[in-house]
Amino acid sequence: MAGHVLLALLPIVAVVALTQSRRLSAIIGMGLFSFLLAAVYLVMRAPDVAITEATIGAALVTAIYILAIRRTGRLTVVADEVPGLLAREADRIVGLEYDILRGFAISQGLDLSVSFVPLRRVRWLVAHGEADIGAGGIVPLTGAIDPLDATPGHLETGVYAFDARDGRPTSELAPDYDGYFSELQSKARNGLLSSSVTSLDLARVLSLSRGAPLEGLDRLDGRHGYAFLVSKDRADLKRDLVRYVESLQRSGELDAWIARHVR
Amino acid sequence: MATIVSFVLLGIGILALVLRRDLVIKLLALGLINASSILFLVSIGNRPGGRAPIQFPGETAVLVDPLPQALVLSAIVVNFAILALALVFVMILVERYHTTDAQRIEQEMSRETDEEETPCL
Amino acid sequence: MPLILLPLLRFLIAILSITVSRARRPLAVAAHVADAALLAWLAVSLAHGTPVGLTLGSGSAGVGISMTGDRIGMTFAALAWGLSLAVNVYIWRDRLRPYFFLLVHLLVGACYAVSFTQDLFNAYLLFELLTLVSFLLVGYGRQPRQIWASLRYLILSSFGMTLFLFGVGTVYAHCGTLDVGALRPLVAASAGEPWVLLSAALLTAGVSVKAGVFLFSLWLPAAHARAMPAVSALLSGVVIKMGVLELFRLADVFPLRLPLIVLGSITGILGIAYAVTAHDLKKMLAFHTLSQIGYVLIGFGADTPTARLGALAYAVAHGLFKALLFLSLGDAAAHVGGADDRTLTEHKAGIPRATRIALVVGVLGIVGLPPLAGFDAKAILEDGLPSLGPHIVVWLLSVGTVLSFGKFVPFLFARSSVRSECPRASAYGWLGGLIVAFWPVSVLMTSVPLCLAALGATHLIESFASLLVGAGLYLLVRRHTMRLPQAIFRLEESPLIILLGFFLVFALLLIGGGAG
Amino acid sequence: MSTQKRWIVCSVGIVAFFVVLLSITYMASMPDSADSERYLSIPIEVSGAANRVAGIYLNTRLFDTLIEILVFSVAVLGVRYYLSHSPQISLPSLSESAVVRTAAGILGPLALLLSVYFATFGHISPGGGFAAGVIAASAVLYVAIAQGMQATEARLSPQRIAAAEKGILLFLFLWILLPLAFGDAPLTELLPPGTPGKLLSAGSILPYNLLIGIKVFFGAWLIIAAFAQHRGDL
Repeated sequence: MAGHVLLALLPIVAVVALTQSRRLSAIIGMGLFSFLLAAVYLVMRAPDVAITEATIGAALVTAIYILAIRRTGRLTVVADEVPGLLAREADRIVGLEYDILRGFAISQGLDLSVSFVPLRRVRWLVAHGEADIGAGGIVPLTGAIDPLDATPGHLETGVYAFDARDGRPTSELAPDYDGYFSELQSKARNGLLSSSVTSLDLARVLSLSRGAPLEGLDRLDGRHGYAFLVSKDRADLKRDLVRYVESLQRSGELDAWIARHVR
Repeated sequence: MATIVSFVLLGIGILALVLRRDLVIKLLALGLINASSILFLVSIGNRPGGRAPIQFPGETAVLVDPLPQALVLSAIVVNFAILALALVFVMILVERYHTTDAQRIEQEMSRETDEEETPCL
Repeated sequence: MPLILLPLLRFLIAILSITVSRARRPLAVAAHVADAALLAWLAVSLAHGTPVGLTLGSGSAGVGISMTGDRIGMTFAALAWGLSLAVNVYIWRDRLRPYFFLLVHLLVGACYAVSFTQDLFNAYLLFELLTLVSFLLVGYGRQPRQIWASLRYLILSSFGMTLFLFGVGTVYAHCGTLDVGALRPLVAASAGEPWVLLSAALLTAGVSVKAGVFLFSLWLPAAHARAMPAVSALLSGVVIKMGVLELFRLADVFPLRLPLIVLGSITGILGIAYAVTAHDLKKMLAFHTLSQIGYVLIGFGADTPTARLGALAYAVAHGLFKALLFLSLGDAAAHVGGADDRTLTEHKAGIPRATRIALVVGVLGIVGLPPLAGFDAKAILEDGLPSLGPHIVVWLLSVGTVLSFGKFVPFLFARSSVRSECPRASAYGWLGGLIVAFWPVSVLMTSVPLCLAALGATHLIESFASLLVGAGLYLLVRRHTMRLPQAIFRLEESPLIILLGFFLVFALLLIGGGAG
Repeated sequence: MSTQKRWIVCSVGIVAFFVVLLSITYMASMPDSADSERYLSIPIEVSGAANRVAGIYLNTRLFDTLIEILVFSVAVLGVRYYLSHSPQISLPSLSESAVVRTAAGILGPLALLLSVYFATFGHISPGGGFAAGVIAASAVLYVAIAQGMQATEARLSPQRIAAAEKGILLFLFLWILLPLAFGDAPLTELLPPGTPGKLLSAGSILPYNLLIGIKVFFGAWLIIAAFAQHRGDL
């Protein structure tokens, strides 16, 4: 009798679980379904199957689903990979900006997640609210970051410009390179830099395997610095981030990190 | 009874797989489809009045058929393996497209056709 | 004994190749030498007429898992060996993770095991292993398209395998055994009963998802086209054939004649239609794989010994030239920067010479130029076809093949100074040599009189006729582009199409059961 | 909108027809269960396992189990390989609530005990190595909730565990090939069956259960750790 009731419950629970619009509810519903199924197996005198279903189907599967979808309280960072600032090394992420962002996330009680994407997608994702912060060698030149907002900057740098057509330096500024940093690196190695890039900033070039020819390029006037991109609607986030970086500067910790990662 | 329920569960699973657009829910539906086949196999071995297939020397009670149960143990593990890997692949897709909607992913992909695809070898 | 040693040794090599990853090359050599020895052992005992069988574990026959070495299994295992050799040579110098080699060895080991196992549930598990490994191999490059193609593959094939498992359950509930050999008399005794129809339809539908049958395997074109060349070659060459092999085994037990012929015709015609209209040549090759599975199914469904042997030979021949084409096309695309016909033609000087020769041999083999592999196997197959209908379909497919491979012609002939890497060229040499010298190989697979009959005048004339007609059609239509509906390949529709295919098989079984 | 409705109706129709077809054909010829006596007709003394499921799973159909373990290992490696490129997350702890932590701290050791029981008595009572391994892994997950992921990972470093997991797999394969040395086919049982019901009985089933238990424990923990480290963006 109990067996029949349990059996009849199975389709009902399955339908309810799979019609949920929230993923978490659906996952928990299917976890419940698995437990019911384990009970059915027990009633059907299959104890081994019941144990396996309960441990794998109900517990392990639900656990990995929940780990996979957990999104609450996280800081999403999208970045182009730039060695020294934010890059993968073996299976870890290292760099100055990573240290800053991790410290910021911990101070705010958030999980930090970093995705590496090409530069133009960094801008797009931050502008469309798909990510909280853009990072990885962002230099906010006037007009270059238009729909977005940027922090004042945490590492000073110089910006060089050159014209692709005749290879001669020019003070005119063209849009930044918008592919992957790694492609840039391989182009520099093959001497194809000037044919594909019209303006570059210093540290990007410096971190390009050291051999890239830079003679004869013009350094742009004015002070430039690496900064983080945030959406214009996220004034609170920007305020908190700026405050955190300022506190790092005051305590001298930022200089220590810069010394460790960049110089 | 259990057999029919397993068929119904299979149907529910297929419907959810076809009609729900969220990839995570699709994977849950796939889990249901797999579970339905396991319920079916267990129900085959079941027989009225049979006891769980644990027998000590000298006992002669009627037992349920142990073979489907042994088969099912392997099937459960295989299904788990498939699910874990599928979930990882969904996570990779989401990293790129920032959505779990299967149709939106397919649209984005056809929009990107002009983008260069470097062969791996 | 070699039956179980073949897969187990490969699995062991696979595990060793991740534990001692430095030794991957010696391990690969050892694996192929050992496998060759075991296959030779098996072939010798088969030639002596000793039945090669084995029951694993301490169960008695019909209870434990039994393996049998017969001509079919032996042939497919040898095919797996040959392609594994080619692929391992091809990637000899490539920098890949140890993980990749683990997957390749596991794939081959699982293929060996599928070739010999007689147990339905064991086959189910092996298919799941194959699914998982090929899923991971397709997605190895981690490009979003690869990931999406392989995810679709995983979901659909897991769904198909569930149907298969339902079939296994039904069979077990009625017969109390999972052994194909023991099932044959039991099923024959209750022919026409509902449960036979049900289990036959479920098992056939389930395996068809893996076997590259059109309604069922709609994941295939994307997965095979997106994977790396070495992976595509293995998938199209062997993994699909394992599904076909299981269909062959099922056809021994269940009355699958009519379903095989109908599914084969549908697969062949639709596959060739999509192949003709595809411009991404890797995708074209993948669609063409579908059409070739059509041949094999028609041949096996015809149910005469000659046609069956022809189907077997054709499966092997297709494995050889499709692997060669995937490998060389992938290589060419890597040199040129794209796999569509326009890019390849524009930059044809950039294709290395050995690659181009390999492409020529592959194309000539596939369009059936006498006496290369395609011609020979097709001729044996056609000799066994009893009725006119399948004959016409097979001939149409040949014309369609010529038509779709016309797209290769513009970039095949050019002067180029680019040299191929040595491993690549050796892999082409091995496969190309087998294709050119296929006639003696087919004698081993079939028999001397059959192979002599295959060289008859009618076949030669027919072959040249299809070449001419195909070439003429190609010249007529090459300026036109046509697009067939692509929506059926989406993840949403595919499960339903699989169900429709299941209904079709069920109906055909009903009709076939009534007539026979 | 109407195309979508038509699509829904169409798929519901097809699936409903499928389910009805399946049910009708299946009911049209119900099997009589007497056919499946084959496996029960083997006396338990052959494998020596009182738990007949374990007897089939780890003796008669050991090859199936072997493939299943391969599948699981491939999955573990695959999850680690594909997630290693994904964004990493630095997580201070899995749960902040003190109640959850305390409860997890108590549940952990209990689950560990259960898993040892399942692995050791798998041939006599329900359980078995696979369930034992998964339970052990979830026990460690409880510990991770109680003490923090970093502390747990420091003790159970994924690199070392992955190496140990491969080692066990290798050992299992060599063990299975061992009968070759005695001229038997691989997968042949080498140890005596003993008296069914005793702890030391059922030949190799007990060692298999223990080995599989440890292997699955490592594997399942590696999967959980990988997912915890690279939580998705779903």
